[in-house]
Amino acid sequence: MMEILEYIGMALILIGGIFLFLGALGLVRMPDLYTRLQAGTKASTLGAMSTVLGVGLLHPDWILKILIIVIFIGVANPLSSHALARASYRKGVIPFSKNNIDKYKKAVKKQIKNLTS
Amino acid sequence: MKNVFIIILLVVIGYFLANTFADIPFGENRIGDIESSETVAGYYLSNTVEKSKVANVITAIVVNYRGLDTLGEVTVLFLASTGLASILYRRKEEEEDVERLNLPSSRIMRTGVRVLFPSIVLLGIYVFIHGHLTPGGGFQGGTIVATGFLLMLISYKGFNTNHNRMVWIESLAGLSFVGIGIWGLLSGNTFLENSTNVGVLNSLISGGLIPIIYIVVGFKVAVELTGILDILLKIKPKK
Amino acid sequence: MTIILTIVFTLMAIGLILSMFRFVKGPRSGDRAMALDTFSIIITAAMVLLAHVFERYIYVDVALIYAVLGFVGVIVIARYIEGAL
Amino acid sequence: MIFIILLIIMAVLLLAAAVYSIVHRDLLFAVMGTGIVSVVLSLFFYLLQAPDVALTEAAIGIALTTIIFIITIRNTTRDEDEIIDKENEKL
Amino acid sequence: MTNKKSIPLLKRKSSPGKFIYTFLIMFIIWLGFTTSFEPAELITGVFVSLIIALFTDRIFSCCGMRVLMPHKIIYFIQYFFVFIMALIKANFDVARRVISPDLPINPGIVKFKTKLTNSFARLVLANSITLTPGTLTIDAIGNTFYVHWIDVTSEEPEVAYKEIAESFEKILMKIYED
Amino acid sequence: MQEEFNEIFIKYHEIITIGVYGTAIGLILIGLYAVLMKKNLVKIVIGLSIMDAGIHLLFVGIGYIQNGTAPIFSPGYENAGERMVDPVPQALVLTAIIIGFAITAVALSLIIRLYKHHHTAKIDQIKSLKW
Repeated sequence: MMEILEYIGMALILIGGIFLFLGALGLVRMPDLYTRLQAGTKASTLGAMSTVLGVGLLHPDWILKILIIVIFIGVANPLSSHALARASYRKGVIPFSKNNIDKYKKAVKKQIKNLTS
Repeated sequence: MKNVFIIILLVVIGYFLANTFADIPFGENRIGDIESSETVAGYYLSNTVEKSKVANVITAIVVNYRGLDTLGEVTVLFLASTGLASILYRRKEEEEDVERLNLPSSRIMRTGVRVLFPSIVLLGIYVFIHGHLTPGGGFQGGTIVATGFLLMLISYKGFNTNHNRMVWIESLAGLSFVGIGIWGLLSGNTFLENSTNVGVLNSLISGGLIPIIYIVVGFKVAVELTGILDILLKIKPKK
Repeated sequence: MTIILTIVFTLMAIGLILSMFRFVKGPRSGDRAMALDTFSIIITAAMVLLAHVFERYIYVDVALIYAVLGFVGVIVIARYIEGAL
Repeated sequence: MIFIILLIIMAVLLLAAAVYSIVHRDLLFAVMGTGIVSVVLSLFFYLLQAPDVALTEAAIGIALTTIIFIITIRNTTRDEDEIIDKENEKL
Repeated sequence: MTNKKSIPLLKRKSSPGKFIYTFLIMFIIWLGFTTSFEPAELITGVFVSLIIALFTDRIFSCCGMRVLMPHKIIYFIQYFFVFIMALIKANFDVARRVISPDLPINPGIVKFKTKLTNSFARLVLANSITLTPGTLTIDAIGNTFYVHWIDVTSEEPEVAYKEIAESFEKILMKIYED
Repeated sequence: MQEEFNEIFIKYHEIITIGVYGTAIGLILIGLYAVLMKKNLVKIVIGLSIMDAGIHLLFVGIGYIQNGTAPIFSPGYENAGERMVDPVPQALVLTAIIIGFAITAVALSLIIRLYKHHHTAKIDQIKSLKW
């Protein structure tokens, strides 16, 4: 039983490492800020969660604290990338788009108008 | 000319630093056998467990053996916060139109911060209550609590810290810190010496006065840092 | 087992270097803040893994602090970019 | 092997981030550079078996130092040479 | 109903349900931190959680105890599985996009309207959207979500809603809006 | 894992020594360079904090012991006192980090005050400092 858990844990750690690496690679390869945010957030969140959970499976008596870490990562990381995306858009970072699909521009203009008036 | 001079200076300093540290081999055991060691570290490592029943030796050093230093450290923090307040002093009439934030944050972020804030404060309290068992202690825990308050302060316009309550907590914490220290003096020991010896190693109730001192320090640091942040966030550049 | 750990740490190290590359190059402050975020999350994972390597439970506390506080710095920077502070 | 890999990478990253934060003209980026120095330094302390110090560095370096620096550059100028450059402010 | 303004933070009402809910969650988190069941730790945990719940219950909790009803917990578990599946799918998606040499992306920002009114449910939805395939929540103004989509298939709000949010929202409606 | 670690430590001892001490000394020199050369006050404070970081690293590096573990007698490590690293430098650095933060805060508030008065944060333009 313990050995099976150990193998699963090691597999999770390996997957986590690969996804952390892929997140960083996405950070470098993607063309603009928003796509970078996407790749970075998703891959690094799952990578960190999976690594941490893998360690939790290797040491079953650590599992409670490990779960707390996983939950915190899952709540906090998307939040920071959301804040970053919103702030950058409002400061005029134009998203890269092949077909010019941008429904957000109008809403921002309207909101800024409301705030200044 | 100045450039050349400074670079020569840097090279000289670097050379002498490297020369000095080349003589200290990295990773060498300089303590030796801790029971018979002549170093301070040997004394601390061999005596902490029996004398004060504290698992974390660094906590024992910071709060117990070098307690007077910690008093100085707390004083420095206190002086920093008062100094900052007096440097950035503004008159009462200027205070009227002060708003901390120019723009509201998004509703998602406000909700997220609202959900995370109690857990961050709980984490800070955990860190300073368990200062004698795990890494961390009063200073770190207080910093974490202050970070939680920082998160609220930068995302909510309506969130205000209660100044009177903060002053009260700070004075009470400072007084009890000094009081515990003087109690050590009165009972015939040195300042802040751990005169009680209760509990079992590695349980929550152990280490005598050390956890209590760290809790007090934690409250004091949290309040001081929150005060610093509050003052700093309220200043506005002149347009 | 050791070989897997070595592979994972190598991957993490390459990840750190790639995000440092993005940090140095990133044309806008948003990219740099994102690199900082990736840094802190990779380091959280590395810390938990090192706690396993050193076999000490108490080391997990540091990773816990990083998981909780790592995003505060990024949010502060985001609020500054927005012009809200 | 793990020790060596992490140590060399961290040494390079620390020095690179420090040089970056000294050299770059935009003070916001310099402050983010100190943030990276603090994050990597914390892992360094962790590797040198000093979890207490690592925790302190993490708690202080990651948010509090960043915000006091950011408040300062908001109240002074963001450009090191104080040449107000509209394009630069926008980034 | 639609453009309901959020209530200012300090004017929220505190209630026994909210208090107990906050206390329970805080106590569970405390147990996670300590991972020990010694009496001293438990008593300290109860004490600390009580104090925190006393000060923050109106900030922390949205709807009190009714989220913790048994049938809602079953929905939570269902949501968890849906979410984990989406997360894993998202990551293989990202991996495919990152590794393939010609970067198959067609990004754009779309919008859709959500039926959720509870702000906590919206937070959960926004975070889930950020972590699922190819989408990133940029903003939520009123009840409209603005989502950056890495591979836009349609600009229509209804289609976007169906593809991005529907599977999550169905369960969240059952948990928070009944 | 421990034996392998020892082998590597002895084999690559010079690289590790240069890695730790060299990084620390490098950080100190970079910080010092900024303090001496830069005109902007904020940059000077950044240089000070980097110098701080280098000194902390140097201290903790001196205290490290090969094959050591943290000086905490947690469950399972009650009798591991023989192979614990030196706790004294760590306690010193812990104090130094907090004090460094306080110093940075006060220095930055002074800079804000100076900027309000002189409308510049460059030392060569603050004329009233000369006499």
